[in-house]
Amino acid sequence: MATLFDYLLIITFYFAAIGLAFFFSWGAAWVFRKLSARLQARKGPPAYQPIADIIKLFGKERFIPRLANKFLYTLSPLVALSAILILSFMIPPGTPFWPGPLAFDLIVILYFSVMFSLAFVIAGWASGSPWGKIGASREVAMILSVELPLAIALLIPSLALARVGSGFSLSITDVIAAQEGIFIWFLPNWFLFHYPLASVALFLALLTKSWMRPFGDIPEAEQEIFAGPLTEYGGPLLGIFELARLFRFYVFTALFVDLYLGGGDGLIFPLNLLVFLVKCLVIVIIMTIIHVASARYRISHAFKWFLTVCLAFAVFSLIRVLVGF
Amino acid sequence: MMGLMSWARGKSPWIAVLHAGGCNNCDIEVLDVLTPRFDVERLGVLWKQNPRHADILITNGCVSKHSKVFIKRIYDQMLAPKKVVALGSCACTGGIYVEGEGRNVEETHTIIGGVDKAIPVDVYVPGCPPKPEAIIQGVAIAIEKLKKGD
Amino acid sequence: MTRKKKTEKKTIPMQIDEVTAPEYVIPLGPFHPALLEGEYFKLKVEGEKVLEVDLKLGYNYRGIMKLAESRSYHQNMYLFERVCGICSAAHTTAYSTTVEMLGGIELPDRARYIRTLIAELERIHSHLLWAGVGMELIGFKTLFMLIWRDREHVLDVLEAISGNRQHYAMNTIGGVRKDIEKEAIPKIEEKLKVLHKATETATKAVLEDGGIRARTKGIGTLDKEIAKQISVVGPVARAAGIKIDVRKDDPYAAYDEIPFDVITANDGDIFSMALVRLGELVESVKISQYCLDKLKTTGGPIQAEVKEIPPGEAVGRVEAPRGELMYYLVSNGTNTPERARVRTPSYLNDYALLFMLPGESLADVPITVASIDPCMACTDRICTVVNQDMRTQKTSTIQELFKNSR
Amino acid sequence: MIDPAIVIIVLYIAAAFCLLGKKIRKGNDVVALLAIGFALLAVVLNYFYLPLWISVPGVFGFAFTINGYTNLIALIATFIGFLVVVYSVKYIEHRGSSYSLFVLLTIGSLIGMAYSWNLFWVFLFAEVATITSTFLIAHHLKSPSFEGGLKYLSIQIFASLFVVVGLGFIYQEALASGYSGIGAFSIDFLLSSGLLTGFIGKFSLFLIFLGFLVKVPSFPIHTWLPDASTVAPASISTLLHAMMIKVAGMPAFLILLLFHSLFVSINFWLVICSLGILTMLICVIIAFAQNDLKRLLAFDSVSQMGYVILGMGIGGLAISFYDITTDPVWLVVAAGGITAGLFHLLNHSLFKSVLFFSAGAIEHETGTRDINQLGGLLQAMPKTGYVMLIGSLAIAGVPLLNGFISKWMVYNACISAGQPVFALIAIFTSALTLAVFLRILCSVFLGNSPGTFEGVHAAPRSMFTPSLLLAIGCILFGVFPQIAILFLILPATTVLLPVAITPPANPLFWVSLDLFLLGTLLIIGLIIGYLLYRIKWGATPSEAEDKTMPFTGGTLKDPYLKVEEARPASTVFSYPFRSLLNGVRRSHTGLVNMYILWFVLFAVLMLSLLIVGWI
Repeated sequence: MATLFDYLLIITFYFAAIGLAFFFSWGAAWVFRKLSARLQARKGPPAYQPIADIIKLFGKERFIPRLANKFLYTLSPLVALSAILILSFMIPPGTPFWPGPLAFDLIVILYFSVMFSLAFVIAGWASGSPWGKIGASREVAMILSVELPLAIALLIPSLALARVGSGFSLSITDVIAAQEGIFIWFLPNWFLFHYPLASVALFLALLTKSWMRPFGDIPEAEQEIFAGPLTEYGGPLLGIFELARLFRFYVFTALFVDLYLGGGDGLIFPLNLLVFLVKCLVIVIIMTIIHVASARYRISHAFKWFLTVCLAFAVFSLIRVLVGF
Repeated sequence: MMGLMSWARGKSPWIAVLHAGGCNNCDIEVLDVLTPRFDVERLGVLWKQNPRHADILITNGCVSKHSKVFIKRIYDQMLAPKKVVALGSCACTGGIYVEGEGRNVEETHTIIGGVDKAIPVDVYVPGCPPKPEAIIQGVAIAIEKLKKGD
Repeated sequence: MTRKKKTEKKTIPMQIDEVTAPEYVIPLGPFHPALLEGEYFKLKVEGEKVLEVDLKLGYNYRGIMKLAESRSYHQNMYLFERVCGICSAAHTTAYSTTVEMLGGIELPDRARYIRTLIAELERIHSHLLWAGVGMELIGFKTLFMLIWRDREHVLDVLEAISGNRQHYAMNTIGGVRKDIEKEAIPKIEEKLKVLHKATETATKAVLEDGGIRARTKGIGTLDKEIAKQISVVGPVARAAGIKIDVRKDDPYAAYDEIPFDVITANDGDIFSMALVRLGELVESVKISQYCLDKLKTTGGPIQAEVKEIPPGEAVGRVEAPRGELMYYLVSNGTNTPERARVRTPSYLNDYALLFMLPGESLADVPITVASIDPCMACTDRICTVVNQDMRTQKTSTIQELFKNSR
Repeated sequence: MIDPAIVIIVLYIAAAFCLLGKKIRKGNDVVALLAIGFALLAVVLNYFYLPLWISVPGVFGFAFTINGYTNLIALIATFIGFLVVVYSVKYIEHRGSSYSLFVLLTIGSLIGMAYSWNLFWVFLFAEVATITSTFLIAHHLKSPSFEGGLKYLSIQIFASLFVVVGLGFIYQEALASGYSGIGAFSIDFLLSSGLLTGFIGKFSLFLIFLGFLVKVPSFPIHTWLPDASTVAPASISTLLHAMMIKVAGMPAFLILLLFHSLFVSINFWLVICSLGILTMLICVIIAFAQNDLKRLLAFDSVSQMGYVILGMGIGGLAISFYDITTDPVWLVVAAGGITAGLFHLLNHSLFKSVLFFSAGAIEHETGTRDINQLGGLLQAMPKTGYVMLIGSLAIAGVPLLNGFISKWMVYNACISAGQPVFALIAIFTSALTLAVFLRILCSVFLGNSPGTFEGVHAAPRSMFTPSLLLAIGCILFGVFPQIAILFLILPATTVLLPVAITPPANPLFWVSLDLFLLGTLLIIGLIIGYLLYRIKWGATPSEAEDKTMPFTGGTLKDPYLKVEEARPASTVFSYPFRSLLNGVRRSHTGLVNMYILWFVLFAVLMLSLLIVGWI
């Protein structure tokens, strides 16, 4: 059993992790907006923009729609924030070491990411707006389409641990630790090189989870259904949602970097964090470019894409892991 | 604390564009303002076509008897603090579609005048249509008013 | 158009339920990101599939035709310019053409070329606007930005010619108000080259991008037969394979001497409409270039002398960016028209939506609505409510429409 | 300890009293509550192995045994039975004496079945429970009720034919070896005497397995459960789903796991696991299409039993194919798989009772079960709504609720056993389950009221309290799963495992996450969000008439749109599966002949696989 000291240590680390995640996400959000503006031949906003938006939202009036369920309407943004904070704590910043009696099980991470999306679904329905409900339905459909390739691609590094040499483990820290060293020639021992197709599947799933086009913004397509689940939200509650969504820049990129890009590459402390953050930033930039260079597809396209191509990629890699070629 | 909030409000005005009725031209000029040559995202302006999210309602066109109700409703559904910019001559006075001079317009059988007949207006930007630069200036004045809160 | 299958009576009570989604209603408008103007679609939806469409207009009704009866011919020029902000030059061209027909006024050559040039530049600006907004509506914000960046060039040209970015106020009865100076022409030609390149890039992007293809091909298809029956005009008709164009069929201004192609496509879906509009962009640039060349050589006045307008009536037709625009004027010999009637292209094309929307997914409604390039400012001069149940009364509604449109 | 025989006799006698009480309806309730209360007390006392021994010698031929496994099953049966009786007080309004009579008889027989350690008695009690519960299913005395009841009865009787044949084979073996009497069916005797060896033993056990698998139920023979529980009163549906299928279905796995030495083929266990996978996946997809609330819950129940089958299958795989006495890794897998299956069994009876009780309350108050007609009930029945929210989230496997823990253990078991494909399909099923339950939540509780439920008020206390208790249990086992695993599940697992669980091989290892700490962090996050929300930043609210009305784009009033009309329906969720569903729909004809044909085909397939020697 953990002692009280352990608990305090973990809570300290929790705050440190969300601090790191917050500042990285702020920077990444600015890079996202600036880069997409530059690619669209615009100037783009200044660096404080993402945070100014959120602070401004907190300064607006508090408001609850008449048809909304007050309790769930207020609770769901808080749940979204709480879930993404836990996720940003659970996904270590590139280090195999992470404190306390928590083994960061990949299945738990998967479930918390679903919980994060679930908050949006409940929000859409609880707000009593027809647009919110359509957005929530689309969000559920997106969860369903993404879930299977995401789960497979998420578990492949953990299943492959046995092949790399260490034993079976679902813990994300073990996955990071297994990627140290050299694969062939000069290539590092990243799972990206072992299972490129699975990494593509995971990348697309995470792209979608972080509301990036071509599929990610279907649930809140503003030209079709205003803001989807968030249509009836405004003021501080929208601010909390936006704050929670800001963390996506850290959480989903860090997950990819930890699982397929070797985290911090086993370097010593300040260096591995730096390497990790640079990798995350590169992923953010790639995501931004894809986001900017694509149209929004329909939800049936998303289904077709994820449950055929992406799933095929993931299953092919899974067969490789299981059969071992 | 209030200083921070005032700063944030000034740096992040989200706009919604409401076409009250008219020739649709000011609408296009507002979109122009968003596009690369003028790019108001530099000033933090985002086009949120959702009154719950928007801070500044840019209205254009004259108010007809038919559209008055929905303009009022859209304005009501915005959350405080909020400011309204009346864009174009029609939104300021009713423009060419009404009889009369200046603010002393007479209603025709359909048009009741400028946007201020339906909702309170904070900034007037005349012109048919106003130049993009004028629109940006109008928004900037609205931002100054927004900074003060209510 | 979808006729829902009647569920057969279940004889076995313990069977699994049939998979049906209950129908519900979604209000699209009058304030919606997909619609820049006030119009209202009441969509009856099953799941995300649109079953029925009910269209209500009139938010924009300004009583222009009533106002026109109390204003003089010259005042009306400014009034009719403000029927619609996007195709303002088409409206004034149509109006002045009609008045000129009434008064029997012959246009000077230079005025004809300038009028054509303005009309074509406006078509370029309108089609680029459409392309940009269409891209925005399928979520391709980047292309929206880039197309609108290029559209600024044509606005520059128009500003250089007329002094205003929109509402150029160039046309007047019997000619045009401002001349284009010789020194300005090379600059305009430069801009036209930029535009030519830009249109080609835009065409390439739209034709080759997989996302745009997936979102537009086979969506919002308008059958050729239905298109003929409901008499759609402009690019919507041409996309369905009907080769109509007032510029060719009933030339006005300088179109009788300018060689150009009428672009048509076959499928009648949104992709075809995009094809037609993008093809017309290239043609418009060519026509503009032709006009500029002629302007270099043609001299003379830009306005004819205007005498009194004799009593009578006249119908003028013009190909606006959205299709055939028709003006009907009755003169009683005074300086105000007795009666003015405007029939705009969107008025006909809007009705096509009731055939294009049913069966499409909710996600495709914005782009389908935008595909006909509806201009409510044009349409809502008269207050008409088209309210139809598509599934039950198809034929009778068309007759009703004809009755309404008379 | 109190001899289970006493419990059963008390329940049977109380049932007989209920026959007398045709005039005194209140008396029925009192008698039933007293009897079931006594039974609960006795079962709990047995659970702690109190040294006090009360027994009636001779009755039932010493059929019973008290060990960890029987305790767990009996506890589930009695506790849920108790709540069912409490719930029925207000729920069943116009009942004759027969309702209490048959409820008590069914619960009594199921308790007997839970404690029986003798295949013959297991079979006999199962038959009694089947027949008495048929009357309960047909309680409403209407044409569909009779149809559902008869469908249930005929499939069950057909299934028990297999059990009879299997028992016959065993008895023949016993006679051949010189044993006779009912004692020959005692599990302990069969295990110790080595009577069942060779093909005949395997074949007869497999027949019994098939007979009980119908009651679990597994995929191709699941059809009776939704049909029966749709027509039955909600309390009886709860009884079916939370007790019946567990108590009556578990002997199937009991015999497989205890006689694992007969089933050493890896194919056999993979077939069992695949049955679990098919059950969970296909039935959850069918559940998508259901518009009847109870039918949806019933199909989902079948799907959840798939997890149990999968957990048991993985456990059996490890026991029979690997040497778990020497290899601690496979001991963990074996213990983990069985623990996960049993824990999910327990959890499923908790949350499925919550859901059925709530569904019953909804039907009781509104008079309809059609999901598309219900709406906005969270305003009218908030308590039921929030309890059902907890139940739904638990069944969907949201972290910090009990469903998550048991599903997580099932995944862990599959992955450790080297079968990650099963785990991945199970994870996908979990996402589908979430979507199914979001559909219920969203359209029944959230959303707009269609306006026809004006007079609906909260359910009576006796109908709400049982579900509240169970919902609290869901949260408790979600945050502190150690309690349930250590005190309830592990003793049962020990009975089913051939070797003792040594400390390093404790399946608690898999609950590697300190869930209490996780809960703390979650609450810290909620507090951060709440503080951000509550801080006064100085914005004066605007006053306007239409401010709080839903934003529809400007239209609100009648000529354009009634807000009530704009209620997007929940079946939006089902559109991706429509073509698949319509295929499944054609196969579920609703004809009992077809269903029995499926059963026969399935049995023939399995038996021929067995005879060929592939499994």
